[in-house]
Amino acid sequence: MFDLHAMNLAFGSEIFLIVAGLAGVLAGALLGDKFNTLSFRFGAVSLVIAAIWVALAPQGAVAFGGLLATGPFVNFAKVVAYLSAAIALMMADGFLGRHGLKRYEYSLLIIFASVGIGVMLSSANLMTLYLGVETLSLSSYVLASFHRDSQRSAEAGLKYFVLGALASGLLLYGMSLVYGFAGGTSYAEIAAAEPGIGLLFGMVLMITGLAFKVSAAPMHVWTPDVYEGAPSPVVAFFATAPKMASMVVFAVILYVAFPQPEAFKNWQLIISIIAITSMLVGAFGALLQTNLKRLLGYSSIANMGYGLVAIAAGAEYGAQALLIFMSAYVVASIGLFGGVLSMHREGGMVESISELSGLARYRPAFAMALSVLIISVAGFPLAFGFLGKLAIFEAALSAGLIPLIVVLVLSSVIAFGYYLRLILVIWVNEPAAPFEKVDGWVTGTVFLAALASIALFIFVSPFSDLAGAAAASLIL
Amino acid sequence: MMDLTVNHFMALSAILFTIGVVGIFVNRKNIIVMLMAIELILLSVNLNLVAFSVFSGTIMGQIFAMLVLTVAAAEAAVGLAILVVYFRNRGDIAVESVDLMKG
Amino acid sequence: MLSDTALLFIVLAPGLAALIAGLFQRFIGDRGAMIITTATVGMAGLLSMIQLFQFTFGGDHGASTAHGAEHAVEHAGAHIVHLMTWIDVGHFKADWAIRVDALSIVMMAVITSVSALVHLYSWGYMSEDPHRARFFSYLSLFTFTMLMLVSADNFIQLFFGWEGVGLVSYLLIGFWYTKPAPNDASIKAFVTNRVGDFGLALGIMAVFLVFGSVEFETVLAAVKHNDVVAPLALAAEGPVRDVMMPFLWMNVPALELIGVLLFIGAMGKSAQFFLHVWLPDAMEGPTPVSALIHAATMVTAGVYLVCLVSPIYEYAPNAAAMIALIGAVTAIYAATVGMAQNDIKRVIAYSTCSQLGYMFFAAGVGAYEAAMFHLFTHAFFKALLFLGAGSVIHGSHHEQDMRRMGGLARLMPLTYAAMLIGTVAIIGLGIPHTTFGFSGFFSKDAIIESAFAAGTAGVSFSQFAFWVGILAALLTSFYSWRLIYMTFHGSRAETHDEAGHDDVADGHDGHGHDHHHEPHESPWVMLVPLAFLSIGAMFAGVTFYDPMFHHGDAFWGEVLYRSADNHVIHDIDKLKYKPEYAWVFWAPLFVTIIGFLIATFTYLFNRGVGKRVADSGGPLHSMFANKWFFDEIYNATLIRGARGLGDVFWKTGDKKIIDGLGPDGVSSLVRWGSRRLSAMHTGYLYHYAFVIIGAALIFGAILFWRMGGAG
Amino acid sequence: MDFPILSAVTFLPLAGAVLIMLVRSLAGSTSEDTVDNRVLYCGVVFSIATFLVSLVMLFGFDRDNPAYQMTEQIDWFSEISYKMGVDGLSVSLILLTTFLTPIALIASLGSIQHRLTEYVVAFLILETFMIGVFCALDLILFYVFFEAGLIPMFIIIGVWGGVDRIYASFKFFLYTLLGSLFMLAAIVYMYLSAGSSDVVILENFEFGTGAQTWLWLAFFASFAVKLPMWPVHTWLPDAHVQAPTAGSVILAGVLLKMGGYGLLRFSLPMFPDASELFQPMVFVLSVIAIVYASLVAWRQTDMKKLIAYSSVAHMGFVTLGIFSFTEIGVQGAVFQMLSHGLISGALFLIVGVVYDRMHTREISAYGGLVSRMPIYASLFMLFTMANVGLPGTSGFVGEILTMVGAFQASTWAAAGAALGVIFSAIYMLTLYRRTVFGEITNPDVDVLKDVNFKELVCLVPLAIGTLLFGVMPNLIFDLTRESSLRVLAMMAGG
Repeated sequence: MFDLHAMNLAFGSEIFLIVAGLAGVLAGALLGDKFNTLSFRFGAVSLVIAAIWVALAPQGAVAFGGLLATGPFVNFAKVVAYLSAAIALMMADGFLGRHGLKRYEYSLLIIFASVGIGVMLSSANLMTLYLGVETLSLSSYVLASFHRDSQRSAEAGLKYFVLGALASGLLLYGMSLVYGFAGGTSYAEIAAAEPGIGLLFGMVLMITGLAFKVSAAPMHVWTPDVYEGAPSPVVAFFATAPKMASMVVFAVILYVAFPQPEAFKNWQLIISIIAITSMLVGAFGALLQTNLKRLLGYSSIANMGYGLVAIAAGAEYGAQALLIFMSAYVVASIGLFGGVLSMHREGGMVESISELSGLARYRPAFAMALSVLIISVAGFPLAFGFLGKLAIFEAALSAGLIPLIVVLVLSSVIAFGYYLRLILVIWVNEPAAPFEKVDGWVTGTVFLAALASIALFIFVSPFSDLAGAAAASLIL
Repeated sequence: MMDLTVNHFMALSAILFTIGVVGIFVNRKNIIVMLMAIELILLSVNLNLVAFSVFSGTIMGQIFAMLVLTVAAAEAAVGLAILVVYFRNRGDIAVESVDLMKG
Repeated sequence: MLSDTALLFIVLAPGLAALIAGLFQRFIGDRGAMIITTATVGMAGLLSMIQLFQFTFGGDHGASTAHGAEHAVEHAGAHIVHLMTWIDVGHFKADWAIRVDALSIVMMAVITSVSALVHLYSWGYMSEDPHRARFFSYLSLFTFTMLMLVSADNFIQLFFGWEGVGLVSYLLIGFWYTKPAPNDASIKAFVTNRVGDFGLALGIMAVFLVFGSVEFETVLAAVKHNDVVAPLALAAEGPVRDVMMPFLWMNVPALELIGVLLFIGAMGKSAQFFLHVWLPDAMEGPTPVSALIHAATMVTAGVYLVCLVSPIYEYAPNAAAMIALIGAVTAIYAATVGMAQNDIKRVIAYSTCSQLGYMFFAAGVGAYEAAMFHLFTHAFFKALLFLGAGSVIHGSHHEQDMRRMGGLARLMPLTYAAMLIGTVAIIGLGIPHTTFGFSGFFSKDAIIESAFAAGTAGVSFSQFAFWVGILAALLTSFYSWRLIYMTFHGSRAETHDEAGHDDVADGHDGHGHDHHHEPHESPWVMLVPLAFLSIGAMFAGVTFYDPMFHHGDAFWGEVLYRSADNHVIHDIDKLKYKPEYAWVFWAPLFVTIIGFLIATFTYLFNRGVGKRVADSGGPLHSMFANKWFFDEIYNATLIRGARGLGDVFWKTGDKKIIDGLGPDGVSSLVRWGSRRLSAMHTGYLYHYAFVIIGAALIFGAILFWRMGGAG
Repeated sequence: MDFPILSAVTFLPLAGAVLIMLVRSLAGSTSEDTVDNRVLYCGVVFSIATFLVSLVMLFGFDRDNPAYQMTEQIDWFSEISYKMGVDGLSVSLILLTTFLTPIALIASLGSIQHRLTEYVVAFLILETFMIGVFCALDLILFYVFFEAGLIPMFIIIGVWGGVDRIYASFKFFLYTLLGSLFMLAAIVYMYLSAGSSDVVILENFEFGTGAQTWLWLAFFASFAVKLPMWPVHTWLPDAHVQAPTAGSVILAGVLLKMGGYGLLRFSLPMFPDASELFQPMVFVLSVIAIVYASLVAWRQTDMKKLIAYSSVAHMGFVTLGIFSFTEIGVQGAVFQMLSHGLISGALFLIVGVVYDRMHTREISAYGGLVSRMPIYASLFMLFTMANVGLPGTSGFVGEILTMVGAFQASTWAAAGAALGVIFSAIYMLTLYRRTVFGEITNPDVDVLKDVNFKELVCLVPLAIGTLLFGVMPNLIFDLTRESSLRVLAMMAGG
């Protein structure tokens, strides 16, 4: 009855992370502050091990009586999410140290958030989905206000919490309706149900809730504020692992639980609207921002819009595109937040775009790396992001979503307005006072991400094959 | 006396849900009220779940409701903790003062 | 015929000389440049003169009189030296080549001989100019391009020469580049010519479209034989004279279209009515240039072109009529304006314009021989007049206003003699039915007679042309003598004291040394060319009347083509001895004498009359003096219109509309949107919550609507 | 597999750029404001080496073979591959690129006074992308090169440009990007329909008429902006005015040609029906461009802006020729592109010569240059006349052939274009007259020195090219004949 092997395949990495997290709690209780420094390595190593754990058995399995079910598709996302969480964790080290926030709880929160990511990715049932989402969210709320002495951080946490709870409420209310009208909570049962108005209404509420989690407009409202207010390493985490996971979960729910033509027709419309809104809000919102983090917040909204285009294209066309696009986004994003974390000057961190002035003059290589990342996140050729956007184009065209393409093009051009402004500030403007060197993890991440963006652009073939295989498993 | 059907429960739940939701954005005074509104939303969900469970004869809804209760407790704890942090920083928990970041 | 090497030398050597003089002037110096160019062009002149005489009298030309006209057809095929392929795309083939036939032989002789004399003349005229090397380089370059024009074997090379001479003309008019007037004039000349080239280029395109070729041999042979041609597009296949072609909104016979378009080109180059405005202004250039380019050679290129494609005009009666009309109008128009000018060069310029009008209406009525003959003789006497005027100008320190001259005959006797010869040549002094007469007499009377003969045959506008020719002859005589009297006669004192003699402003060449105000005779290098040209002005007519005109069939062969219906030249002979037409032959002489008498009366005996007429400001005089207000009208309409349009396009079109609605407008719209959106992110939780709930409600509403309400 | 000559030509400049960057960073970053011309010399050496390699490529090219030659193919991902190959059309444009880049770099000597390393690197990278555009035989690859070139150009305008460089560079970039993103959508659609983005396969793939219409429009959106055609031309004057001299040379000389190249390579062969359908529209736009831009050029007071507008007019001839669908027109259009590359490049250099001395582009600040700079005046005259289309210069051949081609399709178009020829004389001669001729009124002009050796090195090759191709245009026609015929055959064959 209790198939250990299957359980290992489906949930092994999460169990490992839970154990690691609890061990961390224990270690923290025993070692106290002495654990603070070690905890970051500990957390990162645990996350990497979890990623390897997943990668070793990507085919996945069904466990807990169908409550959990994994496959290549979600496992792909898991690997990317765990790895990016690990990197985000390591990048936090120096920042938190400088701000006197270097506490082991941070690592543990990241680990538990990752557990949440794992659970929601593995879920095949509304209950497990809810549990995963809430695990991630509750950890995130705390992370957002982790800088306890900062008014902005506290406000970010508060906003995130209140709105997140509201969104959770919507999600949950939607789930309850779906349960009521489908007669079950497992995806299979929902997929088998007759898609009446009640079920669909539940579905719409769920979409609203999940859209909040991926910060798609108009449920994006928290994003700019939280990006601006929360500590930068936390935002680096927010922008990567949870985004990747939430988008994939979003896709899985819609593809697996609501495949009925009637449902598909409706959620495609809703998702398209959300995608269009996101693309436009992201593009317009960022244009006049002066705070780099806030700008990146809007940029992520736009990018989630692009990702939603892939989702709207349906499983057949969109799944692979979603994986490629989100991977490219995660790689570029983590690098860019590395850039944000490098904006250290005597007296503390700075966040204004103008502070980047003339970066190319005194740190040309670093400027080059950042430019590559900007180009990538903008979806411009020569970097991985372009292939992501290409995949989206492909998916949307295959599905015949012409209006989305048009908006995508327009939004890309507007978005380029602010990406170009970044490049302009970096390359053209006269230098401001130089930044101080920050720790190697941050700088290394920036270079590595830039290198990966280019390398994955040139040698994309194995990666896209992998994503293709992962996506194929979903279609079955 | 008329029979209670699932629709009645749904209606009640919807009303509770609406009150909760409206409580969040109509209330401009106190963040604590917002937390209560959130609890109200979760309650309405629980009512839904249990009602569906009873009327459809499946057990899942009740299990789900138990989980939601648990999570709601955790959520309340986290929420209050954040509120405390916020209060320590700002010395005030008026909703209208939460506008440090905007634009 | 000359050997190919000699031909190559004639055409290419001036180009080479120009190149050397232009590029290496620092190494060879002014004098070196002058020697090289003059020697080369002189050589070429000698060679082409030999060629002309051999061709005319040596009996070695294809259709020599000995063989009779019937053999002309076989021998009409021109001698062509292919140099290399120029353009070869699809059917569009154009070679660099030297093509020699009767036409080009005449043209080459005129060009090189006048050019050689002008080169020589310039030694004296430009002796104090600091940029002599450049000047001589330009002169030779001009010779080269003009020779390329007349020796082309296809329309494209012709176009090369056509625009090439335009370029050098532009450069030479603007030779004194520091002064505004020459600069304006040079641009005006180039642009007006471009307007003509607009027609020429379209004409060439039409030729290519219809014939599938731009080579003269192919095109003209097809017209002569009425071959069936298959146009590349637009028009249907058929015998070429019947091919109809759509052009813009019209559907016209292809040959008419081609004829008109080519003639527009000729109008530009030859300063015909409407496109004549540049020629008088071109007098801002140095006088030798005016003699060479704006009298003897370049401006006659239009006549050359019309004669060259004579087969086309033979079968395009309307186009030919247009030529006759425009030519006649130009002849009278320019003569009227010439009467009222005070600048010595402008008088001669308008005279040129008028004479070109003669040539055109001759060609228009079908007397191509007359046109070419007049072209030939005109080259000599008009160059003579210009160079004589140049001598006067040079002698009187760059004074050009005739009102400030007078009495120069005593001071410059040789120049005076030369000018007199030129004058009697241009007014066409000679006794009909005899061989006594100056050059102009033979050629101009030939034209007038042709027009009359054509009139009897009912050719359109030929009657008109005839009467215009007579009237213009009267005016020609008048203004020519007026020039002589104002310049050389009378006393100097009466005018010279008002000497606003702005030698300083004109002092480009520092011609301001000790013999300050005293006019003087020119040096011998300037007088020798005058002498040579005087010989031409006296004897070119009588020598070549028979071969070129009277028995022109043999000379020209099939080069100047006449259709079966065109008997103009023969008709002249028929009319010649009929007493009832005797007046036709005497009329030119008669009016010439009248003109002479009026001029003598008003400008020699009563020197004040002319001035009084001018000062009285009668409407007619003011119209003539102001060139019929052409410049003003063009300025007010075309130039101001185009300029205004440019401003509108730029400031309204580009900046306001395109940028305003396009990039700038969109970008400010986007910024506005961006600001609005930012403003919507108030930071307040309840607003955010409201947005989320609102979105959820809207999505729900969409769902209900899609599901058909409550269903 | 043969030696990958095309990749060599394409990536040699990039290799040079990387090398320069490495050496500079290893040598330790000296103060960026010291002008170290050695970097520039390095750049020149690399670009000349590229030119030599491209000559090798030319000699290996079989001009009688209409097919793509020297192809290289490496799988990239899915059905998309790194596929390079050239025909006569691309070879001629590659040579133009490799010829102009060293000249542009040499011209920068002394006029670029700061951040030389980055400058050279940007130029070399740009060269790689430009060559790549002409080599790519895969649509996606083409797009990558096509777009990637924007970034270095953006930097070049943005860093080394004039006062309003920011506005100009943004306008340039975003305008072009908007057009090309629509093209990207079209490319993806084609890829999905044909299952491949290989140009050869797509050339033989027949799209339905309706699809062709949309695809054609999407491609046209991109190429029309790039060319640029009226009314999407307004970015060009701004970009040109603000760009440094060398940037203008490359922009006018090569980047604009990508539009014409794209039309010939993709629009005509792949969407023959749509091309036919839109011919009247293109004709109208071309003629408007010619007349409109010429008139606007006349009214300019800024030398570079005038030449920029003249570029718009001259590119109108290119579209006119291409859409005449005749051999003469197409060959003429290709020739016009090459010729305009030389002439406009030279004209921008000519402006640069005096700009370096006087630091103003206002026409009214000049006048009387000929008195102090006679050699300069002669060269300026030559290029002025070439721009006016005087026979004997390359400008004439392109103009007359495109007009002859257009005449066969529409006499209106040819007449309109011929009208533009008149205007070109007006604005160019006015420019020349106001700058070069006349009295010296500005005391600064009075002390000017004539062109120096460096400037001669830049200008003389262009002058020679202009005259050589004017007298012997067949050198180019022989190269492009088979490709042009092939394009037309595909047009006709559907």
